Amino acid sequence: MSTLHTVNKSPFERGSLASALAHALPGDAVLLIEDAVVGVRAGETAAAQALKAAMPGCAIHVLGPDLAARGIAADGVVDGVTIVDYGGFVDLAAAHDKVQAWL
Amino acid sequence: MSTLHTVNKSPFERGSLASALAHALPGDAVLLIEDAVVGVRAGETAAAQALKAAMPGCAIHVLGPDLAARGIAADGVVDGVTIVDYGGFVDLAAAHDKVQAWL
Amino acid sequence: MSDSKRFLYVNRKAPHGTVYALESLEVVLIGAAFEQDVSLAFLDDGVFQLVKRQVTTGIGVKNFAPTYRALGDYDVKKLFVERESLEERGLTEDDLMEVTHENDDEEDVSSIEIVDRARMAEIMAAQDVVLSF
Amino acid sequence: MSDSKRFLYVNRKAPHGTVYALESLEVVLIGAAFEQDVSLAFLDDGVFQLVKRQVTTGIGVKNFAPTYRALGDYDVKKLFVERESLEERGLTEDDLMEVTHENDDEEDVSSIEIVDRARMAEIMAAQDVVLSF
Amino acid sequence: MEDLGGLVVKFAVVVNEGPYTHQASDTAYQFTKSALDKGHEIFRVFFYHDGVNNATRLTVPPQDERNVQKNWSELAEKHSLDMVVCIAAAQRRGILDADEAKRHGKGDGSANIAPGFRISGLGQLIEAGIQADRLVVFGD
Amino acid sequence: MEDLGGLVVKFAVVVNEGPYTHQASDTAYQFTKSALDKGHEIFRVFFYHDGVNNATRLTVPPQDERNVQKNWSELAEKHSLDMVVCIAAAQRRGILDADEAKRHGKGDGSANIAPGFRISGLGQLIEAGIQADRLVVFGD
Repeated sequence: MSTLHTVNKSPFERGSLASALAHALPGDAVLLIEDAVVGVRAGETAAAQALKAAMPGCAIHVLGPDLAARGIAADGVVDGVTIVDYGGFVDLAAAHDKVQAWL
Repeated sequence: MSTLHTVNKSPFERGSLASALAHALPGDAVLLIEDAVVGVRAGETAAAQALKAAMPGCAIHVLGPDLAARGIAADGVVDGVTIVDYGGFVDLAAAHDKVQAWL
Repeated sequence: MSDSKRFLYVNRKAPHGTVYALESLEVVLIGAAFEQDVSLAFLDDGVFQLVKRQVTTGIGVKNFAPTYRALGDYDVKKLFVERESLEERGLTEDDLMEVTHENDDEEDVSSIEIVDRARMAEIMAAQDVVLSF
Repeated sequence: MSDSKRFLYVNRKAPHGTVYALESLEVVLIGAAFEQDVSLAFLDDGVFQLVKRQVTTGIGVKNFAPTYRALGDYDVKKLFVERESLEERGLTEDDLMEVTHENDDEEDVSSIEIVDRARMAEIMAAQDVVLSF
Repeated sequence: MEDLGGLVVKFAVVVNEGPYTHQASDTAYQFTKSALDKGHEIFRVFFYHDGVNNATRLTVPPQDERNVQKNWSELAEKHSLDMVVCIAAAQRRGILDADEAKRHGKGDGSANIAPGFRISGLGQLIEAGIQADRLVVFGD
Repeated sequence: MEDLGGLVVKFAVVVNEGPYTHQASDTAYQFTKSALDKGHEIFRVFFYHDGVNNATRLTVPPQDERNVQKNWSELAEKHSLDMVVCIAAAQRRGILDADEAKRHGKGDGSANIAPGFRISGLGQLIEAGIQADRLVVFGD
């Protein structure tokens, strides 16, 4: 049983990304959408470090249209993070046994 | 020119209390309302420590009706924090030159 | 597919400042009639929902906290509370209200189980449907 | 009381995930007609509002970011951005869009001033009216 | 009413969130009521963002819950409060008075604004900031 | 439409926030549209909390902005979507159909529910969780 965790809040202002990462199990995936995408910008931020630390066990995805809306270039995201479109979001939801939203 | 800063979000989930305290000047006051009141519970929490560190320069108040709604007893708040009712909120707003909400 | 599923209601928000806790509870009560396997998770600020002695007359809003205590009557018996979330907020089990249900021997037993974060992650992983509010 | 006051608009939220940034900007534009002393503060996640190359076609919502660049035409000339907020988010001044206005010598000069947290606190303290969204 | 010793403050109140979902409207109501009880003046209550949703006459909350819209309407009636709903925010969210309903062809009886509220522009918010001694914002 | 090789998934979508203020409704719409484009099934879209506000026919957004309610109504029309508005949440927030408007004496023409939406109980949410292969929640 694997889970797709969705996070939609900025990790600089809210605890939801940290909480999602702390509860994701190996084989799970995390998808950052809406304001959460500001956390995947490459750099020495707390959010980038948290994502890097999580990635050995957990795949990290980010919604491309939300990235573009926040002015983040596709080549400006943390290494290893996969960019998906809405269709990719649907595929991820279909590929995991359930979806858990961290609102 | 002194300011009454209002904070209405839990400091365990949001950055607004930390940001308000970081921008309050000596002589200012901070009033915690709504969900922010969970931060004034006495104990070894990060929120309690932040409030204690701020208090030499800045008066900290909390809205009593919101405390009661969250099951926090009047004698269970961080030392030095003053409990006010809605009338006290009005008095604080009147006593300072302006009110700044940290939403 | 079987018609019986494991439902988890995830509560991560403080009560009263927003309506999510109240309206989530309304879903739990309605959902109880569907005879699924129901669990409630309280973590992060959601642990404040179970703090005892909530008195809301001063803020002029309805106090729904007593409804948690009635969950046993609806056959909702599994309330998991995360230990780390409690500790970070300076809370202990003693700060939480009593929520009980009758076991097979007609004894009142607590519906609240304090679990650590690793166990909470396992509980979440074992569900079929997760409703977050 | 004088009819001229110092107005500060405080922006602490990221754009697009919520409407606050857009609707705040609408207040600033309307407010410009009242000839008060107007400043905008961008701190915490509010600094993301000024990041350049925002393209919103993919999410199907209107892109209001170009409106910031028009603020100079409305005589809104003071945009204060907090340095610590930028740094914590891995941003530098180069990541921000250009917002300019014409100075008395008819030269285009930047309306954006990066200030440290202590200076931001002083700017806030000096206002008569603070509108937070 | 308390004796203020002549210290009457003119407040403006801004409500940025709708009823029930956030406590902001309730807190703003309690603040406004207390200020009036203390003999202060409320220059205006301005409803912006989702705050415009406080002005719908169509809510039917459960019997044992407070009625947020009614609380505001009754307070306005009692104290002749000026309660202004931002027109731009209201159009996005579907709050209309009779004129607006007609102008946008929404059909007879569609107007859903409650008693005591009026729809006007954002200039009323700026004016409140200029005219009032203190502006207090309630939101999320 | 993509070839799914027979792998059609039955989704249920939950929308917990209203239009414009939060992006949740927009994201849910894009997700639902993409799922349908890929040949998946949408068992139901359930609107809860402030999500019920997506169902008002009275919004008049600016010409250059998307119309969130219309987006949903048109998607429902095209794909025969079942879009359910929670009655308890709708009563708190003033979303009514003709029956509800009449029952609560709100006057002729007061019904403000938009085409494609129907008002029903929370049981419809639980049923969606039971019947769908995946339930996806969008909110704040």
